[in-house]
Amino acid sequence: MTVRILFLGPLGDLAGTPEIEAQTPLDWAGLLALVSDALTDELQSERINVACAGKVLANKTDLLARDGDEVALLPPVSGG
Amino acid sequence: MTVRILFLGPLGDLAGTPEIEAQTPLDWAGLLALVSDALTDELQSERINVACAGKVLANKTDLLARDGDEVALLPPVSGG
Amino acid sequence: MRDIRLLTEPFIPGSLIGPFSNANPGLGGICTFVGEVRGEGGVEALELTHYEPLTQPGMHQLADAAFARFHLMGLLMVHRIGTLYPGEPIVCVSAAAKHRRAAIEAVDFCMDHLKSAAWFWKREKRSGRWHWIEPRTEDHADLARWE
Amino acid sequence: MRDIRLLTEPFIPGSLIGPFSNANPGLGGICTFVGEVRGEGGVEALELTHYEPLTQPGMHQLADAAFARFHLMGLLMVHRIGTLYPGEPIVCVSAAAKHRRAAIEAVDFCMDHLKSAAWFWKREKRSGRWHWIEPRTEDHADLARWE
Repeated sequence: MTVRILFLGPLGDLAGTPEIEAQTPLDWAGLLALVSDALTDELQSERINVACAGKVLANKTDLLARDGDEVALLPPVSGG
Repeated sequence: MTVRILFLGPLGDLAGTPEIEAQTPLDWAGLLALVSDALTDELQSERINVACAGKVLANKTDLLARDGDEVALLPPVSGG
Repeated sequence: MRDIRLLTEPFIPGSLIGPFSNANPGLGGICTFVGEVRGEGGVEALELTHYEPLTQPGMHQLADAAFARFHLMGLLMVHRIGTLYPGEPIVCVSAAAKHRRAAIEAVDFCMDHLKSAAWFWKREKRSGRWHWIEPRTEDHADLARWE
Repeated sequence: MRDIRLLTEPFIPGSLIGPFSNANPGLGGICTFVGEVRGEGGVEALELTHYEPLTQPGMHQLADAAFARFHLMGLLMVHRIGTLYPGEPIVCVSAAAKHRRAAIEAVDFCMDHLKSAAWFWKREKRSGRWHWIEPRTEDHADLARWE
């Protein structure tokens, strides 16, 4: 079974794709293993938030995505 | 020759009239002599500003109105 | 672009804001405040008087101060005088700027000054009798923030 | 009265503000901020993306925070997504209250949060190429004022 991993905003450019699929269960180490070294460094920086199943994680290293979850990687925002 | 003395806002109620005329030259003591004791007390309070010939006086006791000047007695404002 | 007016008749703020916005091409943000007569407490009418030789010059000095203090492109200040009824606009201030905080702060600044440092006097009619409205302590505190 | 919307098409702020104002009878003041796309620096277009599962819930939480913090009668928050062109409105926030400073401060508060604490990402096209826009240092400083 799978989860979708979304790269929002400028992370999509870094990843070269707006989204990928991954096998469940998926934890933070598993997610980092799926991406390039450059993107791993970026994702580990404090600037990046992670949402799973519609909730922003207080601590992204607690990620544990299950079947059908959507994981969103959220770079610094800029609205208005 | 004369000056007009205007009682703005609530001062008109205290004076019982929106304006009076007075002989020139008119200084601050001369103006106070023209009004009731209650109004004299009010005019001397810091709350009241005085304009002469379209300029607000930095120190109202410096008033010296000449022919054709308009003297405006200005109570605390409340706009917007 | 500066537009300062005293109006003796009711006005529709939207009819001023559209042209004001268009008169400031390239703006990044526009902030507008509209104050209306509240009918609560049995208010039947409000009367705004002013002292003409000082009112408009004072509003222009206020606009000068706002332009000196904030990075503005345009400023609109419209104030009613005469008799007003609940629901009618009394005042409309709008500021256009490249950046949002200049526009918002300029409106805040102008409103605080129009409220307690411009040459207007206000009384309200309740149960058929007129009562003068004194500036509130908060209004003076709001004004003092800019000193 | 609360009205929160994400719009995918251009909008006319005045067409939202009139009904919003009418929906808050008895208001003393209404403050409105409209942000527009600036064309300076050769900007040809702006693209706003968001993360749908978080965006609207986040805007409702922001509205909750504004209602808890300020004495408001009504709050309107409208944000564009999609591709925008210079001169088009991106965001419109309007707050209605009994007293002016609550309305003005609520708009200031909501704008600071929409700018750097809501789930939007912005990029602009110059000379045919897209560039992501990072939040500015001032935006973070503005936001920190409310903590």
